[in-house]
Amino acid sequence: MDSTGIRLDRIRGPVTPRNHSARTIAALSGNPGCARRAVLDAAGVDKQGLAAHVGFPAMAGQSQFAITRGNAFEAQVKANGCAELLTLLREHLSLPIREASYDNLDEVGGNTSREVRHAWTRRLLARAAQSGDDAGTLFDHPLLCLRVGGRPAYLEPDLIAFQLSGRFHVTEIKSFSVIDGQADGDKVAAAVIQSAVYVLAMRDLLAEMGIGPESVADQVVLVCPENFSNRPSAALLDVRKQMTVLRRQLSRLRRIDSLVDVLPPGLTFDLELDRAGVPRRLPAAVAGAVRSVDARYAPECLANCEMCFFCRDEAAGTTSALGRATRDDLGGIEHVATVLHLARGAGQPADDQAEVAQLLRTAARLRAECLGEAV
Amino acid sequence: MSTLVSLARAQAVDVGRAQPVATVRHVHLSGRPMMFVPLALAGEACAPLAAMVGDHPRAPQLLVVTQPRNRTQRFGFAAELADIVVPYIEGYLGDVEILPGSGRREPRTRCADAPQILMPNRAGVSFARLLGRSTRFRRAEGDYAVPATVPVLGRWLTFLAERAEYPGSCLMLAATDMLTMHWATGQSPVEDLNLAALLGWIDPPDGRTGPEAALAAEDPVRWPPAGPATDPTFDNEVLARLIAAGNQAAASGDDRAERRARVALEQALASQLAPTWRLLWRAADLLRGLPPGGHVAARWDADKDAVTWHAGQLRDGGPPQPRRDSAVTAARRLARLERVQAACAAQRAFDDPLVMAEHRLTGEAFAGEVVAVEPGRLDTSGRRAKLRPRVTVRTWDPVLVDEGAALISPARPRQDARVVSVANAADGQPAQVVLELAGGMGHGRTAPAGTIPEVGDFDCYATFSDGYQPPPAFPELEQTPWTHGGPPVPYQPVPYQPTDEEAQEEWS
Amino acid sequence: MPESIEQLDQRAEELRAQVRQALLRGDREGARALRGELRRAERAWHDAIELDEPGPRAGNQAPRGPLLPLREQVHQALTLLTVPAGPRLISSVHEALFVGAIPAARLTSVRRDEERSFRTAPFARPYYLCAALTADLLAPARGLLAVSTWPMERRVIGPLSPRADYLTAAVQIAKNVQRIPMPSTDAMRLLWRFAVNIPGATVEAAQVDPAAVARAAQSELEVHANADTKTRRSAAIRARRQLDEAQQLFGSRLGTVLSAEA
Amino acid sequence: MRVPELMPLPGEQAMAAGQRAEGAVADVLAALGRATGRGIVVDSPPGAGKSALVVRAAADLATAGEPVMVVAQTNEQVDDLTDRLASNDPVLHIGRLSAQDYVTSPRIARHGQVTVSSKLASLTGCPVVLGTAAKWATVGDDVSWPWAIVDEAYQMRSDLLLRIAGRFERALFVGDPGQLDPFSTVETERWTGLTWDPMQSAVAVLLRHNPDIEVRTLPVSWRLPASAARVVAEAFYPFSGFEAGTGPGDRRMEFSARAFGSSPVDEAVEMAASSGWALYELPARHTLRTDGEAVSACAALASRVLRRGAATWSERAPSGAPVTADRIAIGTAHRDQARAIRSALGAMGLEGVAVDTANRLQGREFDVTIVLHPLSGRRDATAFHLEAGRLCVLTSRHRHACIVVARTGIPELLDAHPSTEPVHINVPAKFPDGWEANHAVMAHLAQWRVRAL
Repeated sequence: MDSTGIRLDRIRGPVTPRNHSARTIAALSGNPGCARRAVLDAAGVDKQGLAAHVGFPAMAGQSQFAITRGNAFEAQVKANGCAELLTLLREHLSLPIREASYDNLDEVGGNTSREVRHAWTRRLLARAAQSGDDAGTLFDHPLLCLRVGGRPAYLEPDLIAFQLSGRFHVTEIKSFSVIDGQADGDKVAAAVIQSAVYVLAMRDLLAEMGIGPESVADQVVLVCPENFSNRPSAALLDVRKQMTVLRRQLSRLRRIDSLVDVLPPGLTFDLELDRAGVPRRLPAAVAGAVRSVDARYAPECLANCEMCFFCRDEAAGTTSALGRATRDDLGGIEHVATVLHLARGAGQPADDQAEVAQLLRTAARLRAECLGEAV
Repeated sequence: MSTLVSLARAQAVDVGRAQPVATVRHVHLSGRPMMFVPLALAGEACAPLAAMVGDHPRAPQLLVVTQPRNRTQRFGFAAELADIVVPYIEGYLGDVEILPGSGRREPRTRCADAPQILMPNRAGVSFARLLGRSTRFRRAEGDYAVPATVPVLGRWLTFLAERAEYPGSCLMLAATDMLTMHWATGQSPVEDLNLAALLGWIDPPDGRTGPEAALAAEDPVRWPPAGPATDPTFDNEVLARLIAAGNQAAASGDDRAERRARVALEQALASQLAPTWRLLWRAADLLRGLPPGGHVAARWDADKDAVTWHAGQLRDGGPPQPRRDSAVTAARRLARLERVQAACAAQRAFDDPLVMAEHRLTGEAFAGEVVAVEPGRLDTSGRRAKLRPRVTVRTWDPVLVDEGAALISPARPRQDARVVSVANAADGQPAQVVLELAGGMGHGRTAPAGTIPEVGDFDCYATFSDGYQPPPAFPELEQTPWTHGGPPVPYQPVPYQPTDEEAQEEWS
Repeated sequence: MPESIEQLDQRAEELRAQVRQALLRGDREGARALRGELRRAERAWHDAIELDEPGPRAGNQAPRGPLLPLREQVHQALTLLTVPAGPRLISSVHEALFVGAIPAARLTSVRRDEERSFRTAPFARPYYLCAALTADLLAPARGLLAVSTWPMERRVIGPLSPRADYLTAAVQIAKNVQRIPMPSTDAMRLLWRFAVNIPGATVEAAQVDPAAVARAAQSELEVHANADTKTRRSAAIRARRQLDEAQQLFGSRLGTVLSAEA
Repeated sequence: MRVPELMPLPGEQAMAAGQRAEGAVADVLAALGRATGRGIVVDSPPGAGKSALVVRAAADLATAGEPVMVVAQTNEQVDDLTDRLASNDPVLHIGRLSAQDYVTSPRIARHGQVTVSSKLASLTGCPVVLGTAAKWATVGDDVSWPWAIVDEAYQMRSDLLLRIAGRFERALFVGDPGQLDPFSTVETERWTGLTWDPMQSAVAVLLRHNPDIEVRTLPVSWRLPASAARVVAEAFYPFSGFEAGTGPGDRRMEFSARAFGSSPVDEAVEMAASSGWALYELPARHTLRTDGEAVSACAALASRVLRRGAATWSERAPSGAPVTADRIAIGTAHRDQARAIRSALGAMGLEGVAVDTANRLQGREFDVTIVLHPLSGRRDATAFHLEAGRLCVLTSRHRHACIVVARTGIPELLDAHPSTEPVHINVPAKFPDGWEANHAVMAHLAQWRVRAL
């Protein structure tokens, strides 16, 4: 293992690393400017546990109703050899009638280990790609693998459809509704970027066997319930844009060493778990370690990162904590205190702040004037 | 957002309490608003779980769905809701006011006052929109018939949610929007979406600072989310068991157990709704504390017109609102939205110096002391002399208007002020602007007092106005051109076609 | 002295809050412990209620049980379908075309029970509810039930088999619905649910004609039949050659070995 | 990509390209003659002879006896076309449909053959009538024209097309797909996914309802120099692409006055003169939009170009022409930035330099442009600042040189940009993506960097 790898292991401590999933890879594009998150993810640190230990647990989980609904919808669409899915692919994406074969890659003869499933997936997909016709159409839960920051990340698309205009099409089944042709833009975005991860992984897998990228479509099939029913509907979505972004972020992750090199030597987020898995290390010490890696907090983190409450607390008193737009309005000045200092017109502003100071003074004067306060 | 509001946020952080960003109330508040706090089942498009609704703070009505995935119960909920909301709305359609005709316009009647439904947040408003969408096409006869009131509720909810898209309309409002329009907190807009946290900043309980109150408000156990989404730990630890218990009781046929289960569920859901219910009324009270802005009544009149029109549609048996806008409807609506938005923004600035200050800061307006006035100045360039008084204003505001620009003073909206000359601020001296006034001064040789400013007045001039623009002409629906897909197929009511899943929703 | 119902109720309430707080703290251990306490409190509350409200319960009739033992019902459904099927399909077929619904949940354990009884006394029963086997590895196919008396060709599942069997099932259901003079809404709904997923099976979304469904299913079936039977036949031969009796019924677990060389 | 790999000798390229361009135009006119289908869309990259095409098409149709209505977006553009059309054919009767308050500009007044009126009725008999889309929308649709030519169709909003489309049977839509999309002050997702979403461009709505309409591209930019064509084509026209009408040697820019000593400003203008590009880079800093240093840098660069007596040699001016103030533009993202730069120029006593936002510089052409980079001094990028069309307009107005003024750190800013925009079903993905295009342009500019002191 290279020196960076060793560094990252040290940072994580003697616990098995959290492997990336499609969701975490997708999250790389959520706040790529955040060094803290980059390091934590690269080292495979359990952010949930870390956040809880330093006293800022992330919001707890998902509602079981949502989970049930999600599983039930997927099961329904895939029931009886994907009967409903086939109907969709035939009607909307003109899949030939004869293309109806179905392979379940959930397990291999009762074996569900990731390595075995991945090997089996490779075998079937390769055969399909090379021998083309009647070598498989629907591949249920194939297990793909993408190397992220040197570690394998196992990825499990809901389904991959082949022979859809002669190419593999990644198919995502989501249980949020499409109502009169519209769905929640953020949920679709999440689905699309996840699918983009699968497309990348698919292309890598086939490339190893000398099969070109064109054999995997850069359009993915999104299957969602229609309106208020459970009737599935399908839509084709273009993932080219998301793939460019992901490629760039993945390549930056490969350059993680530049981030790691500037970290204090001996830095570690090890919680020193005892046999029972209870953290023994002083939270204060851990928090200190976390603080030594710069974060780039924005309120959007609250929806996207397990560390958000810690970082928000740390960001108290900065303009970043008030949101990107506010910080922008305040001329990018970092601290609220500075803003108010300049607004009061106290002292000479540094010349790189002269303009902002001017603006803020006027703003303060106007507010005081309108609120009948003394300037 | 503007720098002025952002500064207010910074000040709020400093003081530990929200800061005003308005000096008057920019929304109409009904004397008898109806509060509507809905909860929905996680993971579903629009599965009502419960709601607290009513027009009196001490008399909330609790609606509960014991089997949120059961479609019949879903429409049962809609029916119960309709029995509360529809009468409330129709209560306003009775007494009307007569508007005298003006010019070509006929005299007409419209409802003297209009209903107002207040919801905790925007998510609540879109829930109302979805509930409207899921009910307005249902029919009272045939298979899967629903009570006749259900489609009526659906059409009203759809109407109200659509109106909520128009800036300045107050028929259906989200409390968080109302509050952030008047106060800036020391947290981010994202966090302002939490009604409890937002009110924590604006009006913290005694002995608490805004940030403390806001932080406390983020504990979903003490401050249940304002909905429609519930807190996952509530779903998993409380709701799931209670629903399951209900099922068992029902299956066992044990009436008492069934009753017990229902009561338990109602209690649990009420505990999730009650705090928000109280917050909603508190939000309304806080806003009542502010005097209404000058144009608020005029905008409310527009709302009354809209209600009257929609009531007419229902009375005349018009079709329910279509699923999506047609090409022509969409273009018309966009034009209306753009006009209303511009007018509303101008009105708010004209009504409220603190809002105007945002424009003064960006140079779209300026204000200052009138230092010289020529009330009798005549413009003799034309054939006959015209009264064109000039005023000189000194201001410390950034002046970015060019010579010849046409300005409006909120004090005299019917009067044009043309910029004659601008002397920018320099070495400690304020800027000086000379303006030439036209209109709104009668026909005398000199301007009567009060029709123009006097020396020493504090006067304001803006580059924008809320002047009326005529609506653009669009083709008729059936004239939709080939570039836009041609005329749409006219609406025919089709008997409701439920899918197998809709008819009997069964999840394992 | 025992706590009053109110006290017990209140304690349960507090414990629920504490469980949630623990979860929000990220303290799963604590939550688990508290949950235990909560369950005890709830039980105590429940018992207290029972004591409080003695006497026979109003409107409490014995939940109506199935007329046949479970395996018989499953056998009925499968025999009608003539192809391997999953719990959901089996139970909805039984509900639609026989008397009484089979809770799909109860079917999950059937195969294990049958296998146990077979291993203790092989072929003691006229038939067993057994597994369908995957054509490639001859392993038990996930979630499918079959009948031991069926020919092996019918019990092995190749890539095209799920579709082929779906169509066969459609034909069978259609024929049975045709025989019934006044088919129940359940029956029609079941048929309709098949029809919408078979090209040309639905005249218009409104109603379904059993004959039409059978015809449509049959014609798509012909598209897949050859390829499917070919796979199944060869797999069946392998199965008979390679597997012992028990394995032939309940599948082999050699998946690991086979896939290792994959 | 139609970008020649081998750089031909001066002049050669122009000839070769000339033939290709002429061929493309001829095809379009032929297609109009055949009048297959309901119309045709012509994509025109920056300076590819869009107006020339419009003028020729209008003249052709008119002479073929087909009355034609010409639609442009601004009075400026309408007058421009009217003037060209009149000069092109002195006998053609031309109607200039105008608003009541329109003041006839001198360049129109000088053509006797042009009738100006706000009433369509008083223009009957004119085989060609030109007007703004807004004006056309107000005339009654009792008269229907066999042909319409819609200019700057990519900047026209779908709802405006809806209002005029009833007036014509067939149409030629001409525009530059790389420039800014039309926008609305209203933020709503109400119409997303609808094929007739009123917020999209006229061309978008047209093509979504008439997929059979053929789309052609003008292959040659006569404005952009060889130094700019490829980078602009690759960054903003990834699919169609285009080539420069002139070869590397065909244009040059020189200064009569030599610099006193050497300053970064001189270095920048000289580099721009010789290479066609310069990135004038200010030290990294988060600033207000009206970044004082950036503003004065823009002004200083403009004044230096003028004061040093820049002159250009090109196919248009073989014997050289001075770069006068009106041949220089300074482009910004925001109005307040333009205003600040104007006053900075005023303070230096410089008149006549066009200083404006990207929106207002669309469709215009200069010798030298100075660009205040939309992302300069920002901490976070927004969709507005990333919009590909904005940067495309700013970097494709020049015939000779483009100088970009920016704070250090834009590539880092782009890398740190969260890509979390919502995605919508039934909405075609927009290409090129602004984030990507910005990366591409910065990568190109990196080699022409001049650090300010």
